Amino acid sequence: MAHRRTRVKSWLPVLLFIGGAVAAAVYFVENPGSAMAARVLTYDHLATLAAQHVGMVVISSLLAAATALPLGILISRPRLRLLGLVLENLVNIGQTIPSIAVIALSFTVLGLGFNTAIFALWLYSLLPILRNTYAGIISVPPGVREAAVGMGMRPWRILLRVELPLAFPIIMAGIRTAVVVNVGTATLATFIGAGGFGHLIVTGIMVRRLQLLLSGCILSALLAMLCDHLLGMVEEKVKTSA
Amino acid sequence: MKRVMSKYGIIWLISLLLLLPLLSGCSGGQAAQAPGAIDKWVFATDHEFSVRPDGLPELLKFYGFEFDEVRIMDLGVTYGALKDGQVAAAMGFATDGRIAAFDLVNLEDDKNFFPVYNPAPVVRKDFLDRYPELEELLGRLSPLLDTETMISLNAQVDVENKDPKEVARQWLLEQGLIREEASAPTKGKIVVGSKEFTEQLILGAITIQVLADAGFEAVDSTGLAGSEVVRKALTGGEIDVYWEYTGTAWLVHLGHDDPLTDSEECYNLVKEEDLARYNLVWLAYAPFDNTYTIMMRKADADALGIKTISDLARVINEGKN
Amino acid sequence: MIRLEGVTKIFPRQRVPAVKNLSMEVGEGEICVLVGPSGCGKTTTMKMVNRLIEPTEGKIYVNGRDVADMDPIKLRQDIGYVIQEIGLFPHMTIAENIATVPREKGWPEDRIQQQVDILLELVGLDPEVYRHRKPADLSGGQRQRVGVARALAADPPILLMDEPFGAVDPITRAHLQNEFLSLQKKMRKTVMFVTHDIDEAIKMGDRIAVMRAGELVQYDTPDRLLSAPADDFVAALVGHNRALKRLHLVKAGAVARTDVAVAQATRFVEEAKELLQTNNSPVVVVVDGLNRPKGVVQREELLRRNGRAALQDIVNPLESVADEDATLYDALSTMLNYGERYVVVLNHNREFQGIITFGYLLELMKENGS
Amino acid sequence: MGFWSLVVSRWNNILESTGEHILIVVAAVCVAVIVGVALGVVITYWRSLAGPVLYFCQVVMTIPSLAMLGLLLPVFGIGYKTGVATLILYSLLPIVRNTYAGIQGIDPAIIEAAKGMGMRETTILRRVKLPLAWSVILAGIRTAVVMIIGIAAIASYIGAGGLGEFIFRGISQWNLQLVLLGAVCVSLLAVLADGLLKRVEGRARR
Repeated sequence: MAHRRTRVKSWLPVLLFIGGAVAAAVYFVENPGSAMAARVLTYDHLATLAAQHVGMVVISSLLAAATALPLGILISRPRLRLLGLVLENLVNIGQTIPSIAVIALSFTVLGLGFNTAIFALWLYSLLPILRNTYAGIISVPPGVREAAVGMGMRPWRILLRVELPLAFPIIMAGIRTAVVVNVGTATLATFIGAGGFGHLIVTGIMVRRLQLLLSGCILSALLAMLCDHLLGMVEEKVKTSA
Repeated sequence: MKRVMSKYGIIWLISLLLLLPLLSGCSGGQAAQAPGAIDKWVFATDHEFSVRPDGLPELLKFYGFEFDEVRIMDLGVTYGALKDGQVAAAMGFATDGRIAAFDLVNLEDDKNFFPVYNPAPVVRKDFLDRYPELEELLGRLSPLLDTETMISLNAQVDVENKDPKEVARQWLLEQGLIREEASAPTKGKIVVGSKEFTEQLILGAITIQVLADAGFEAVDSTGLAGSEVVRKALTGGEIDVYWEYTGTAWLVHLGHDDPLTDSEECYNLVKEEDLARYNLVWLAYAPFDNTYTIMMRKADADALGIKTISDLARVINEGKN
Repeated sequence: MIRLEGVTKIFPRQRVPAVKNLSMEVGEGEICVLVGPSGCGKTTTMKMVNRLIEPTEGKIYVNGRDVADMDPIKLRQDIGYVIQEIGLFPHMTIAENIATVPREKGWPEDRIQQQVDILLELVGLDPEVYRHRKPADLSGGQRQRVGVARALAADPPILLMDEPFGAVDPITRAHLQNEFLSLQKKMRKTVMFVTHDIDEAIKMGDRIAVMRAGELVQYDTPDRLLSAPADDFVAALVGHNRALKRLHLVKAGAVARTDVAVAQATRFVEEAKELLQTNNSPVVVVVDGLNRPKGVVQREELLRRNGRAALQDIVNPLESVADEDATLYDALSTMLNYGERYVVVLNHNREFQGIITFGYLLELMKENGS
Repeated sequence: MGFWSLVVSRWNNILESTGEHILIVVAAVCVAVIVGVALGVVITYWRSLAGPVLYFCQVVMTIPSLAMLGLLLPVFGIGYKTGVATLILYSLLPIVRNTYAGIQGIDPAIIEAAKGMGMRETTILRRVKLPLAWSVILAGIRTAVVMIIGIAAIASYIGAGGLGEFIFRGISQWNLQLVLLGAVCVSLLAVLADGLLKRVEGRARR
């Protein structure tokens, strides 16, 4: 995946996103618009949904990074070049499977609930991280790697001090993509009983209550933008300090 | 290099196609626990039931009990969740084919909380005026659709995995309501809508095929999400006909707070008010009552001696004390 | 110091050996240049020394020890390795780049920092300015200097250099070559140097190994290579202008004439004219009190001038100059560049060392050519 | 019931849904190409707009698809309209970005030469800039198509039809085979579209 360009690097948008989310939450709780919406739009319930959504995203993303990074490093080793090629293709095909299908497949095999959602999100966010880790390490110029070997650096030192630092911006971009996609996919987790902001959206669509629908849409969109921006800042920081 | 890549791509796509169906064999169920051994009362509901005025919140208040946990999921998933033991009780629809197939029981609504939900085709008045033969055509269907029929039709789709359209066609042919070969459309265009669950899909498919057989150009717009969505589509002219339930119209669309428990009464009141207020015509209603139901596994219900929702409320409340 | 015995390398899935039964020895403190057309096996040969490539057959000894018995990591840490500038780590600062091998060897941090500064000074980069820069902020020539500094960081007795000056423009390359040669004078490293440029080979090498298709065609001193090529291939490689190339072999400082007219800037034209009578120098070199040339006055111009004028008033700026380490080839091209018949040779302190005239150059070539 | 017998028994259904799926994707891409290329061209002339426009497109990309469908639902109503509108929005970023990058990446000397020969700006755009940037723009379209084929599956939920219906039906009926059917069809469609557009792109590059 290509580098994504970051434009804004300040904390201002972060405050804006968080402030916007809080303001939206307060507005919708205070003006539910209908008795049906009022049943769902309480501070307690919104907090639960937020915790579920953020929980799903954070846990699955961490797990995905923890598995995809070593795997990506492994398949980038010259000895496993063939495996890397094969896995790269598998990943490319895997990414054409829609997120809802991954949720649905995990659900039909593993059953309902939070853990299934985590599994599906983990599986789906493995792909961009794996691909970018592999691509990032492969893209290290051969001359640089050869210089490191020629100077007598040990293989794991080359990995830590040369390959990973050089691949980091690309890896970071993969993580960023994965997390943003995760926030979106987590809205679908409500279909399999795992909660999250998708609950508000689906209920809103079901009973045609605009307040419900909008609250879910706005909160999940703001969460996605917040994640994107925060990771963009990390990416930028890494790029300038490395 | 590029050629190698694309070759690998094709090889892996093929193996993926072969592999996935194999994988599909390993979907396993949970180990069943001892009947009646329920330590946590988890209830499964869909999104709509969880907030409707005649839904879960009022039901709990009405019968005076609380579940330990309520899990909200996609409609239709509740049956499987209950069957697999992931929840102790679940909401569903009384005519769903899976109730019998999964060894579940409907708990009797002994205090008459749930309103009646008899379905009938609904059309706009101006549209009916244009095609008055619709009244006769669709009115013929309703009396044939009793509860047993509907459960069996539903089961064919949900349990036997048949296509709703095929199930509808088979039934219509058996009943002699349509001919084997449909004639080319000679009359106007009718857009048929439905909600997204199985029964609605079957009713939609039945309607489409009857209309097509009668020479209309029947357009399939079935499978829309939620009552209000379909209703808006009808009033807005995006669809021309769909099957709505009397109880849903009374409580949701007409905004009444008092559920009606008599089929005849409810139908007449709804028919009258909808025509006056929204210019919608209700054609003849079907005898089956697809009301909401609260279900448990048969084994659990038997072991705990639960037959009615009051029994359930008592058992749960006793467990808490 | 480095000895190859019957070394053969056949790469997997290839029938023709990349290196065929190669035996040679590089003496201590020598620069051995491997030269030949691309694909002749020169880089493969070099990489077998630090075991980046393992030989299929044969033995390689470094300091009398078979490298096959040594830990490749330890071996490489004791052999400096310079490749084209792309080999610098782009994410590390210059200091970190240079500190790579000392870090790997576990030197204490203060010693590493000290060493980094020493090396930056050595290659002519101001540590204060360049220490914290990234390779991307440097010019090609500066990057190459860092490459050399990095290879020297842990003071290895041996250097392997793979076309180290290949990616820079000809003028910078000549500078870097000269600088490296003067460094080498002090360091006396054992160097194996790979290039495809025969001029560079002749300039840099104490001994030159000409390779073709994996075989050693001739292994000789540059002088011998030019005067007695082993076969047509070597002759073609060194080219038909061998006489001109031999100018590479002589340092300007070694042959500069000192019996020329040198005068202090404060002297008068009259006195300079007298000097010119005692020798037939084409110019009078005007120096300051520290014997640093300030400029020259042409013989013709001097003769036209009034005797009472001071030399410092009529002096022309010094253009045609050469360093004492420059080769006669450089000296000749300087002359041609400025359209002069002489070049003034300076030593490292910018002091006057002598002068080389065109006529003298011709004489030297005649002598050497025989 | 096995997977393959399901495929056989639902064959007509599959074809119909695939047709719907292709239709909404093609409709969305057609609109997105017109709007996106125009937008991309415009921001090469008004450079100050480039930053905000590209940022806006990038923000749109981060919005979860279900949320986007929900946000547009009140505007366009149920059915394919909301679906197509959503897909258009998501395909804008790759197309706008690549149009912009494609035109910006043209060697200034070529534009200079065109100007020097007395071509009008509109002619330069039509005869020089767009043809030269075309392969890059196509790459953007390819990215967009592959992406929205997946998103279209979610649009089935608000009645846009398409292969996503198998997936949602599969969830509803707890039926792995149906989900698989939907997933495999969507994936296959995306892979095929990718291959097809790659070929077109390769031809454009020549």
